[in-house]
Amino acid sequence: MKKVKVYVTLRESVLDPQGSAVMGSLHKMGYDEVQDVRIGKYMELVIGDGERDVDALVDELCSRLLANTVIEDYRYEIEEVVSQ
Amino acid sequence: MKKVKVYVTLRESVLDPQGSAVMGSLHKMGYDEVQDVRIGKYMELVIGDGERDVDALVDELCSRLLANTVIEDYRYEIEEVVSQ
Amino acid sequence: MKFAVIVFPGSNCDLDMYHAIKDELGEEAEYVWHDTHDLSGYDGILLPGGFSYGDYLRAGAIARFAGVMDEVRKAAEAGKPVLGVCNGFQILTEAGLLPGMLMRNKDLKFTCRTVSLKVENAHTLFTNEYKEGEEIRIPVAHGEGNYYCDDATYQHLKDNNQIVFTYAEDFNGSRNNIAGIINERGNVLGMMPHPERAVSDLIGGTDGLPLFRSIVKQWRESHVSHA
Amino acid sequence: MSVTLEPNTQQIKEQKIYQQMGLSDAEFQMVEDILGRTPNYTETGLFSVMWSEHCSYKNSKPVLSKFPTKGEHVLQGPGEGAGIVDIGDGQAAVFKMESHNHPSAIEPYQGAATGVGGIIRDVFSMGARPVALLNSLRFGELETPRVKYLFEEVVAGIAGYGNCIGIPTVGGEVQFDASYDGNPLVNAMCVGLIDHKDIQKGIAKGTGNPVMYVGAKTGRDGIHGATFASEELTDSSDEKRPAVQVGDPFMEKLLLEACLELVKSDALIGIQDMGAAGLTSSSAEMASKAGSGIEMDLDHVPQRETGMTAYEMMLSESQERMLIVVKQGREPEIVELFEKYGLDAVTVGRVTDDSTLRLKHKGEIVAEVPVDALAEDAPVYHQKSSVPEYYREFQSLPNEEPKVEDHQATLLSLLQQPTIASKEWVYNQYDHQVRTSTVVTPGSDAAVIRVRGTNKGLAMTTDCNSRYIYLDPETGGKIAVAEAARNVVVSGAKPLAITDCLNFGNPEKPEIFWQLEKAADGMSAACLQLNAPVIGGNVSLYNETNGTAVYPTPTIGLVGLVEDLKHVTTQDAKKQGDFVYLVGGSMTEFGGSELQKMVEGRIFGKAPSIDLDVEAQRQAAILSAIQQGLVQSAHDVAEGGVAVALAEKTFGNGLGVEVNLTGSKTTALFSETQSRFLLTVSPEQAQAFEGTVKDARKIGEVTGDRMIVKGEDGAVWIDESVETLRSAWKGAIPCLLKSEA
Ligand SMILES: Nc1ncnc2c1ncn2[C@@H]1O[C@H](COP(=O)(O)OP(=O)(O)O)[C@@H](O)[C@H]1O
Ligand SMILES: [Mg+2]
Repeated sequence: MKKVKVYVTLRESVLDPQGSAVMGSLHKMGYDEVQDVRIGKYMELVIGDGERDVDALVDELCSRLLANTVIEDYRYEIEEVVSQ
Repeated sequence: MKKVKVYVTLRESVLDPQGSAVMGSLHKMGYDEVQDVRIGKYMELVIGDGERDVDALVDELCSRLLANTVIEDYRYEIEEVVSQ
Repeated sequence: MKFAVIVFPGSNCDLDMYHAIKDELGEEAEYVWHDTHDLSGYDGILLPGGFSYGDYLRAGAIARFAGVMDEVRKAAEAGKPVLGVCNGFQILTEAGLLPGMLMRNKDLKFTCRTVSLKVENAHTLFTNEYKEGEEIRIPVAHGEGNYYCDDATYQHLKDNNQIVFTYAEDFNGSRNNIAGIINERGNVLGMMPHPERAVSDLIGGTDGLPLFRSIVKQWRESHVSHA
Repeated sequence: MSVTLEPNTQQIKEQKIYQQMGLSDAEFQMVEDILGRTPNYTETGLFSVMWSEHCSYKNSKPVLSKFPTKGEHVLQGPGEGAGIVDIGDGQAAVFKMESHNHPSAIEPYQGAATGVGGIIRDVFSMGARPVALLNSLRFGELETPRVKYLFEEVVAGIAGYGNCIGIPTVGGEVQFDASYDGNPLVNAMCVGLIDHKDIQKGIAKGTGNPVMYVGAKTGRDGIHGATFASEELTDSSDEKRPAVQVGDPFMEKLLLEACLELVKSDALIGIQDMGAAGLTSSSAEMASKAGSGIEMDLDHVPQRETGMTAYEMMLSESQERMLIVVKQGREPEIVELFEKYGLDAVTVGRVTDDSTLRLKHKGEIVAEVPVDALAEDAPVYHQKSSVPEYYREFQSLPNEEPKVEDHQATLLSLLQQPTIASKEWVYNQYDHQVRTSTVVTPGSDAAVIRVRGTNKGLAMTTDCNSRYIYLDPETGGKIAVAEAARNVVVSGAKPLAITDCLNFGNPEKPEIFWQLEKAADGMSAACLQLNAPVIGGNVSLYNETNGTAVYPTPTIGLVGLVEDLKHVTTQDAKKQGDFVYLVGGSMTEFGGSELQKMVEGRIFGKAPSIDLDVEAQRQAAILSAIQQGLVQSAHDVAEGGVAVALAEKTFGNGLGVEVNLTGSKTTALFSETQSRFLLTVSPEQAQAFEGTVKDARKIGEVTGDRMIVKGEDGAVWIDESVETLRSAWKGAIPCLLKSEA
């Protein structure tokens, strides 16, 4: 069994309205040190052992569904889960 | 200057409709190996050097604004940015 | 003319589309469930608004994998008119049938109101009952209607006259105020505003009627000439 | 896996663990008497939620029994998920309002969203198709970051749920007052349509019939939510709070469609939503209503989390679930029906004939209690009532005008008071047109939905001016109902019935109980006089923060019938040259008025008076004039008086008015005397109109683009462009939200 962590972020060239809004609020609250905020998604998947190569599988999941590559980039980490 | 990565995830007992819908669709697409999906947020902040302890600052940002601790947990990593 | 109104789990403007076609246009319409594997009996395909699969993850992202989507693709390839409104537009971009993508509105809020649109291209099978440059009033209701595409795609859309509707005023952040685009072949239209909400004086005005009339007229003409 | 060690019966009793669950010593004693033994942990839990105020109405029953609940149109009064009124042609309107105040105070987005989800389930569990949503909201003054946050998130939550499920949110109200600072009110209302033949009940009949669980899986969310809703909020509420429920409108959309398909099946016997107290209340109530019992094996309950105990499963308030009873042997087709929507339908138990709720878990019987004891036999408390000192004092004060120097500037300021200002910022976030039936969208008095396939419509509104109720609960209660009826009448509809949400403070305080009692008296009187019985509602008590109660707020939701869509009338002036009429004279009545609050910074004195005979007679006359086609636009006079109402008539179409008023300037412009209306009528119909609405007085005309008001002597009181007034009114709320605290 594997635990997979997927990070989906907006491409750098794409404006991030959510990030800007959060930065705006932080400034209003007086946190002027904050110079940039970008908001993306963080997903945790549990994947059972199967025949397919996990790396290839996760890459496929990401590019097909989890991220929209028109505006998003993704990366992931795969961890082995040691069953108790 | 610091780069801060914040991970906001739903508390374990809280329903994650997004995660369930994504898992349902992955199963329909034939990815039966996927046993669980939880969806959270991933944020990248750039924080300028100031007087305050960054660790304490980030913790405050998270609990005050970035995460809703009624239903979410957060954790973060702080990296020093080496200016070019 | 017989339309298929595709119903995904979570579609909620299917009823509006259906009644617009049946009651106001007097044409045939049927609801078609998302797992249907045959659309050959329909002359036009309508992807209605709503929140397919809750719009979880990204609007339209999950719906594009529904069983019926292969059929929608086939219909598009066969040259049948395919209209995606709101969530339907989002599904069409996720499915790659139209370029670009719809992001959250720039103010991050859902917005429901009637806006002015400019008809940029009145020479499509969806718009030939409008005048080019005409301003029409059509309701919008969306949280993710902020159209994005990169520069090259935009240039391409422009060069090919694929931008069909623009907003008279920016309210959601869409690139160059784009409200609706068509594919290169000219038979797949995606738009965020809801023409099916503007087909009766009792509800939202009638500025959406010419769009549906255009489709039907075009279809009649091509079918009469073949007959 | 976490293992929770539950206290045994002895510990429950000796350590008074039942107290933490909300049962008093006396109540625990009653439970022991009923059972003839000490209840175990699970059983104690069942009693504690079912006997909470939220489920049992133990403090409010004596008050609720005063409401008139019968009428010629009423098909279903209080007692089921929602009330039902006949609208002719074999069709009926189904509606109910419910509060989600405490959850919203703690997690405003999800609290509001799940409030909407809950009320929708109440309506479709009757077999009805939900067609419209409304909401009534109260917040503290829109000044602090906390209040702004609550306001923004509550609105987003309502929008998030309603928009996604595809039911238009067509109306509601928002008011701001310091009394709601720590305890906002979030009341949601849902209106549905049904054919008489499809009306369902929440009953578990027929021994041996299977009890099925449909919808979302059960998690540990909201355990003890009903008890939580029946306590005051304190600073430590954050720690006590139950796991907050997260709404899943997509799941509910599927459940809704599946259930509406189900009600067409003759296999269905009873259906009830799992709202407050989840599986406990739905099972106990369905059995109790049918005079039967239910036995459930909790091992079969679909679970989202591992290791859940019987106690947790029974008390969970996970959303988007329903309990149904079907005919024996028909389970497979039910399973198939739900499968089509990707939903679980699982047999979890069966109907018995021993009037007992019996629960099994892991092969053991974990609870065995009489269903009536849970559903019917909660103690009823007749709380002490006493007249508050403030009331005596206010009643002794004379009616006086607040001091106003510049009336035009005052009008501009009034239009920017958040309670009066345009609520576009709110309702633009709601999809109010989906289902393409919204004939009158938010922004006029009542919303109107057409009934597809007929020429009829439903007009609907929510109203409650809690300042009047605070000053004088009985009069204020009358006004709340009368105002709701006015809004429906000016829209061209005949009031059918009301639902209500009684939001009050702690009823164990005699002065709060007095408010509750008197408000109910006032409401009842108005309901009788205006022929609008109460067909359902909800009680939310303990709305206090650190000992201070909110203003007494019995929100009224009223639905009326538009007999012919031709009658639909909006508030906006339509055409230059039309005559403007005022119905009703102005008295010096400023107690609780917007002007008083703005000028004095507080409210005091007497609430405006109301004569229900006059009210009824005027409403009837105006409705008749509208139905005869004699009225171009109609609007009631409410907060801010005639000046504000006149301004509001100009905003929609940008047309101006020029009128002459009589009497003292401040009173004529801003007094909040009741039972008044402003109408416009085309000159050709003036005579016929005056013949119908006898006490209408022509005060001027619809004009170009200015609002001009003059006194008897011709002195100009107000002369301002509609555009200036409108932009002040429109911009106020967005501006307050943007401004730094
Ligand atoms: N304020 C009220 N006015 C009239 N009826 C009420 C009021 N409060 C509750 N009721 C009625 O009491 C019955 C039980 O209410 P409740 O337990 O809130 O139903 P639900 O289980 O749907 O929440 C309902 O039919 C409701 O309409
Ligand atoms: Mg009104």
